[in-house]
Amino acid sequence: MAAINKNAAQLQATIVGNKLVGQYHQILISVGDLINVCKPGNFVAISVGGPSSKMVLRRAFAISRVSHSSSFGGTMELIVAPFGQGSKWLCSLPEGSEVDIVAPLGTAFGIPTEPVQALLVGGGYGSAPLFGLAEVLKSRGCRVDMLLGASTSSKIYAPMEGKRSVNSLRIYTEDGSMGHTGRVTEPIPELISDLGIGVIYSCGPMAMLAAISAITKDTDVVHQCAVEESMACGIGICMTCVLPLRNADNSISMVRSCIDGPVMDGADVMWDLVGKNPLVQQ
Amino acid sequence: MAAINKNAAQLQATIVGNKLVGQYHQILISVGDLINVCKPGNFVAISVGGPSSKMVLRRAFAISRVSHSSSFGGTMELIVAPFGQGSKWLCSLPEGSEVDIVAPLGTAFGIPTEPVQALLVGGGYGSAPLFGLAEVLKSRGCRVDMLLGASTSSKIYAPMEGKRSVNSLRIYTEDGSMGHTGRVTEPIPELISDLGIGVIYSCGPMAMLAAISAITKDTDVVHQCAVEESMACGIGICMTCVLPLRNADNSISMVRSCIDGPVMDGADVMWDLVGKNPLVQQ
Amino acid sequence: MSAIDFSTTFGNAWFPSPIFTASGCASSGKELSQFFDLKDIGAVVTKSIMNKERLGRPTPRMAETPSGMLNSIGLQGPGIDVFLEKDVPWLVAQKARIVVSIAGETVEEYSTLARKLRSVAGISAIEVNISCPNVENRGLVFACDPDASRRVIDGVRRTIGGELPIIAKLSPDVTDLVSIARGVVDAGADGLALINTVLGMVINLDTMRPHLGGKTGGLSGPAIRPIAVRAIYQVHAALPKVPILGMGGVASGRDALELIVAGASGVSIGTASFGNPTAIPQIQNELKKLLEEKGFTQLKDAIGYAHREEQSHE
Amino acid sequence: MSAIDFSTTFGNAWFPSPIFTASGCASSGKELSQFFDLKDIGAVVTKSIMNKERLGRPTPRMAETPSGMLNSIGLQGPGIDVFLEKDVPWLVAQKARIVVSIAGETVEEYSTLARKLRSVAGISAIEVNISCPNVENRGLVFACDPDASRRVIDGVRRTIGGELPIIAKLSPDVTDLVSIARGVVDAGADGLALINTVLGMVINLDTMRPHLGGKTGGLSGPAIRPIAVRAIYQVHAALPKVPILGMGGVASGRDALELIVAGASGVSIGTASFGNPTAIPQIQNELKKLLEEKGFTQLKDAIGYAHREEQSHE
Ligand SMILES: Cc1cc2nc3c(=O)[nH]c(=O)nc-3n(C[C@H](O)[C@H](O)[C@H](O)COP(=O)(O)OP(=O)(O)OC[C@H]3O[C@@H](n4cnc5c(N)ncnc54)[C@H](O)[C@@H]3O)c2cc1C
Ligand SMILES: Cc1cc2nc3c(=O)[nH]c(=O)nc-3n(C[C@H](O)[C@H](O)[C@H](O)COP(=O)(O)OP(=O)(O)OC[C@H]3O[C@@H](n4cnc5c(N)ncnc54)[C@H](O)[C@@H]3O)c2cc1C
Ligand SMILES: Cc1cc2nc3c(=O)[nH]c(=O)nc-3n(C[C@H](O)[C@H](O)[C@H](O)COP(=O)(O)O)c2cc1C
Ligand SMILES: Cc1cc2nc3c(=O)[nH]c(=O)nc-3n(C[C@H](O)[C@H](O)[C@H](O)COP(=O)(O)O)c2cc1C
Ligand code: FES
Ligand code: FES
Repeated sequence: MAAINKNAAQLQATIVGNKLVGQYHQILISVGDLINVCKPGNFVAISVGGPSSKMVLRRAFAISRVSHSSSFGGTMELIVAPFGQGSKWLCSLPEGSEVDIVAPLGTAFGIPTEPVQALLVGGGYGSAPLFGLAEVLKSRGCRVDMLLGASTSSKIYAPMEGKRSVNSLRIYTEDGSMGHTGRVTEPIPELISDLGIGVIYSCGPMAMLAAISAITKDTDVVHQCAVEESMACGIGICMTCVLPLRNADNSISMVRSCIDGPVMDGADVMWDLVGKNPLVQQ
Repeated sequence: MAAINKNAAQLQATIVGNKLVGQYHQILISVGDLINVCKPGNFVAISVGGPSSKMVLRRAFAISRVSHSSSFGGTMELIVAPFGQGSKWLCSLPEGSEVDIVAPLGTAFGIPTEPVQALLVGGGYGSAPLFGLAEVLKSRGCRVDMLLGASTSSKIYAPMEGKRSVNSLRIYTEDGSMGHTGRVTEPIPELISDLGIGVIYSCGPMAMLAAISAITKDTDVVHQCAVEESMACGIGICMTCVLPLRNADNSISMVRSCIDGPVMDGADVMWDLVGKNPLVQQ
Repeated sequence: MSAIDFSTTFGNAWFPSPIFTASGCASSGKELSQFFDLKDIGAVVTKSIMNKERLGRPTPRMAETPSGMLNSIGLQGPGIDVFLEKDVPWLVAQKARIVVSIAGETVEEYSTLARKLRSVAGISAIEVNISCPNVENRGLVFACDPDASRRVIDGVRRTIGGELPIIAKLSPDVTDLVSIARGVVDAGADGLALINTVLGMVINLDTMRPHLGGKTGGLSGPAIRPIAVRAIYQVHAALPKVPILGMGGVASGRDALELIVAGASGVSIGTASFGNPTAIPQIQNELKKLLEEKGFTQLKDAIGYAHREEQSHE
Repeated sequence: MSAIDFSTTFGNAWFPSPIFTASGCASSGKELSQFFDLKDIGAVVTKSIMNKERLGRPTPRMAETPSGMLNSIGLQGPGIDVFLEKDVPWLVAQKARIVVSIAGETVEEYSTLARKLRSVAGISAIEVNISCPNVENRGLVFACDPDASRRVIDGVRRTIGGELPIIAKLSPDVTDLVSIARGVVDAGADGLALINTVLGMVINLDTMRPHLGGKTGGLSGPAIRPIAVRAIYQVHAALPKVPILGMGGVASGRDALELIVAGASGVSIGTASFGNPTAIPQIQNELKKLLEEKGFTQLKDAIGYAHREEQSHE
């Protein structure tokens, strides 16, 4: 079992940017030196609703990327979908607002020690952490191809700058409003053989991750996926965010996706047991 | 029993001013034509905390005065003490914020049909509605003297404009930091006889109102007081805000201070029964 | 307005909408009628009335709590005779559906109240409040005792005859809600009202004593909604044929639908009206829209839906 | 830091501060130790442990609710042997005070757990969780049954001997909390933990089914604080000599003081740590300051103050 990210810290941070991109908000938070310990795949947990909020739990967001700007120092970028009351509150904050954050949390995408052919697959805002990851992979000499999918074009997040760090980018929408029509998982089997993919990095809805795991099953392709289970605490103390993992001896462990994840080996996750009673199948 | 103020309406209104005056916030709300039906003594009930608020109840504030400005149309002014979470939230709102209000609510100060000598006594922010009242009384030819009291100078609310509408104004602070040292109720017996006071209008802490009722007991001086009981609804449907009133037949009624008040005849209120079990003494 | 059949029934009583006021949160309707037309909602459930006039508990009678409030009104009211003389005729004139809530200190008082109501025209149903927590002695909360609650309902049923539907209002503050529900249904209740407030307390840290004049009070508002949903779900699972008037923290159409799919045939709105005098018509509109969006053509199909789904899946 | 005597006791166990973690809301302490030093708080109450490894209930295991949350973890854990081997020695090395929470499916399982704990060094007290709502069968919530709860405590008491204080954790979901409390105290509990979560449910309106994998869950957070204060007040009034570990929605020093003046000798912090990993030291500091501001020189004088005031006034 992993322990909580040893770099995690709690701080009051200032929002220095909040821009609408498609259906998402690109939110920039000034976090100072903390950027030096944030890795692609890590997430941040943010208090929502202000001092008289009825929302008692933090919301988790993938750290899309970190950078250093001359005016704000170290900043962290999030891609937030205004979904329910917490994310809508966050998206409504004007620049200059203070938020209480805990970051970086969770595991990071594993970076191969030698150059490999990497395929990055993002669903919806799940593409957010993939661009930062792509930069790192490129700097290590990997070839990086990217597939992004969503139900419709406004849910595709693909920033200009980001595109520069990938060798190819293909977009799939279910309604055909952008790129190819269909699911982002459809071309994967072909791409694996055509490009000689060694590792797939994925982030998006659980069904997408499960589908990719099914594709990579019985292949040599490594599948590192960033999962998204409801989290009450984000720091490993509540046991709400568990996923069933197969152990070496075939027994099941329910591991915390906030500290043993969000990035996990897709081959270990027992996707068909998610949301089922693990005892029943034991 | 009274019914709810027939002019009461619910509306989304814009805050057009928020200024610190001593320890209070002078808050100006644009309410349009509603000002025509607001009378001195009426109050407004405001939702607090925004859409994700854990505060489920409105907060009541005396309408300090209403006016018509060329830029904002009809406006209503409140004097708000940043006390707990609801009032602090209201005081923190920048100009331009929208608030959900219900107004005007409750009874108004009775205006004598003939000119009388009136004494207005305010405690803390209780002075707020008295300046508007003073203007009305002056316009009816009454002589208006005013006493304001508080624990300390920053809790005295006495705006410049307001002072013009009274014949005399005396201030009492318990710590002597402004005006006379002592309680605002101390000079009342002497003033009654010196000035030939016919009616006292009061607004402030319940203890102050009770003390004035004790002074006017067995005199011909009418005591109209604006009470302040905790209110859950402000519109007469919850029965939380009741005060014990003596009926003509000496029996007790528990009347709703939100619709039978806040302005009541001080002689009817059974001050020593407030907060006691009315049955015990029946 | 729309094509959806929004009507609901409790026993032989028919209501054009499932959204009612909650007893004690609308007085007798007059004040709310300034904000909307009472005939446009399902029914007005009046404040629980006792046989004699009652002054209630000392102030302070309320304390706001996180996403909720405590109240300790203690059933203040004018007594049934004044109520029948003044309030019922006024409500009838408004063309409102009327559910009269009654409360007593003894089994006999309930029967007396039922007798006075028996021949009153214009009443759709009686809600029997056997669960008010704001009484001096918790022993007086009939709904905490299976036997006492049965006897109250039995007495009311016998007195009132078979015509007027009886809805028994229960407390969630019990170990075994289902057995209490079963008992009152056996004794003649046509429906159940779930839930009354949850017993709570707030300490005032200035005085360092209980804040409420009555010390304890009843917790209401969104804070208790998960408790209400659970209670409704449990009881509907055990007694699927008994209509439930659900309540507890409903503040939106979404919340109302949650109670309905858990098993409620109607939904009373209490505390939400304190924070927003037009909450009831707003919730009613939101609910109607939601049902339509979800493809329902009649409200009845949504009642208890969470149970039906379950059966087909497991 | 300050002159105030902040210490508290449960039976023969002494704690330098009344602020503890709540069972199940701090795991075994390791994760929180990244945010503050565990030896600086009163005690770490560990997640309820069972005899064998347990995988718990299916996900989703939580739903946020107004000012609260539901959880249905279902006592996931590695089993007592792994726990004693890995977690206890680590906590001892941190110099933390340790309260071990145990849970069983049978009276015998509790005794087995007690036997395994008997000779373990470094444990200050045992919290016996007989009130977890996240079990398949509500009949298994021992604390809903006076007799079953007595038998569990009796078994633990006999096994463990007289040394280690036993704190019995009770559920508020009962008709008569005081009689259950009295029963477990008679059976040998040195203290009581009040309250466990309140049984609740949320329906997911997308799936139209109960949101939690386990259908029902336990409600915690500020929403339930008034219920916790009431439970503590009632039980302290009936059993003034029995120390109470209070919990339920405490998120500030002010809240902690409310539970203390109602009758709690210590206060566990649960859900607040999820929203704020440094909640516990913050609450501890706020409480200390508040007590000083109010002129207390020792915490003990504040315990149950709301009752003492009452006696002198009435
Ligand atoms: C590791 C991780 C990374 C995430 N990254 C992003 C991101 O980059 N961008 C983004 O927009 N969102 C992300 N989410 C989802 C985000 O945390 C919120 O859950 C989502 O914004 C909905 O919250 P809400 O307050 O708007 O909705 P509400 O309906 O108010 O949420 C109620 C509760 O349900 C939980 N919940 C609701 N939807 C989800 C979901 N999809 N996943 C997990 N929990 C959920 C919430 O956390 C909250 O506790 C991530 C979640 C996790 C666990
Ligand atoms: C008729 C009337 C007129 C009022 N006029 C003014 C005014 O002009 N200016 C002003 O600053 N305040 C006024 N108040 C008090 C005001 O309504 C708020 O109660 C006060 O601001 C505290 O609320 P809070 O949210 O800050 O405190 P919180 O502690 O959050 O309040 C919690 C609850 O207690 C109630 N409460 C707390 N203090 C009081 C109090 N003193 N009186 C009644 N209820 C209370 C609140 O309404 C709320 O329901 C008036 C109250 C009433 C009933
Ligand atoms: C101020 C107040 C007074 C109440 N009075 C009564 C009453 O007289 N009779 C009754 O059966 N329920 C009474 N209730 C309970 C409500 O009818 C309802 O069951 C409860 O408040 C939960 O619903 P809510 O959360 O929508 O308020 C009262 C509730 C409040 C808040
Ligand atoms: C996620 C979660 C897990 C819990 N697990 C346990 C447990 O294992 N044993 C136990 O006695 N109580 C457990 N509880 C209950 C808490 O210890 C506490 O009694 C309750 O949450 C009320 O306190 P709070 O409002 O501060 O959270 C759990 C609560 C939560 C929220
Ligand atoms: S979210 Fe609490 S353990 Fe993972
Ligand atoms: S505040 Fe509700 S009746 Fe007066």
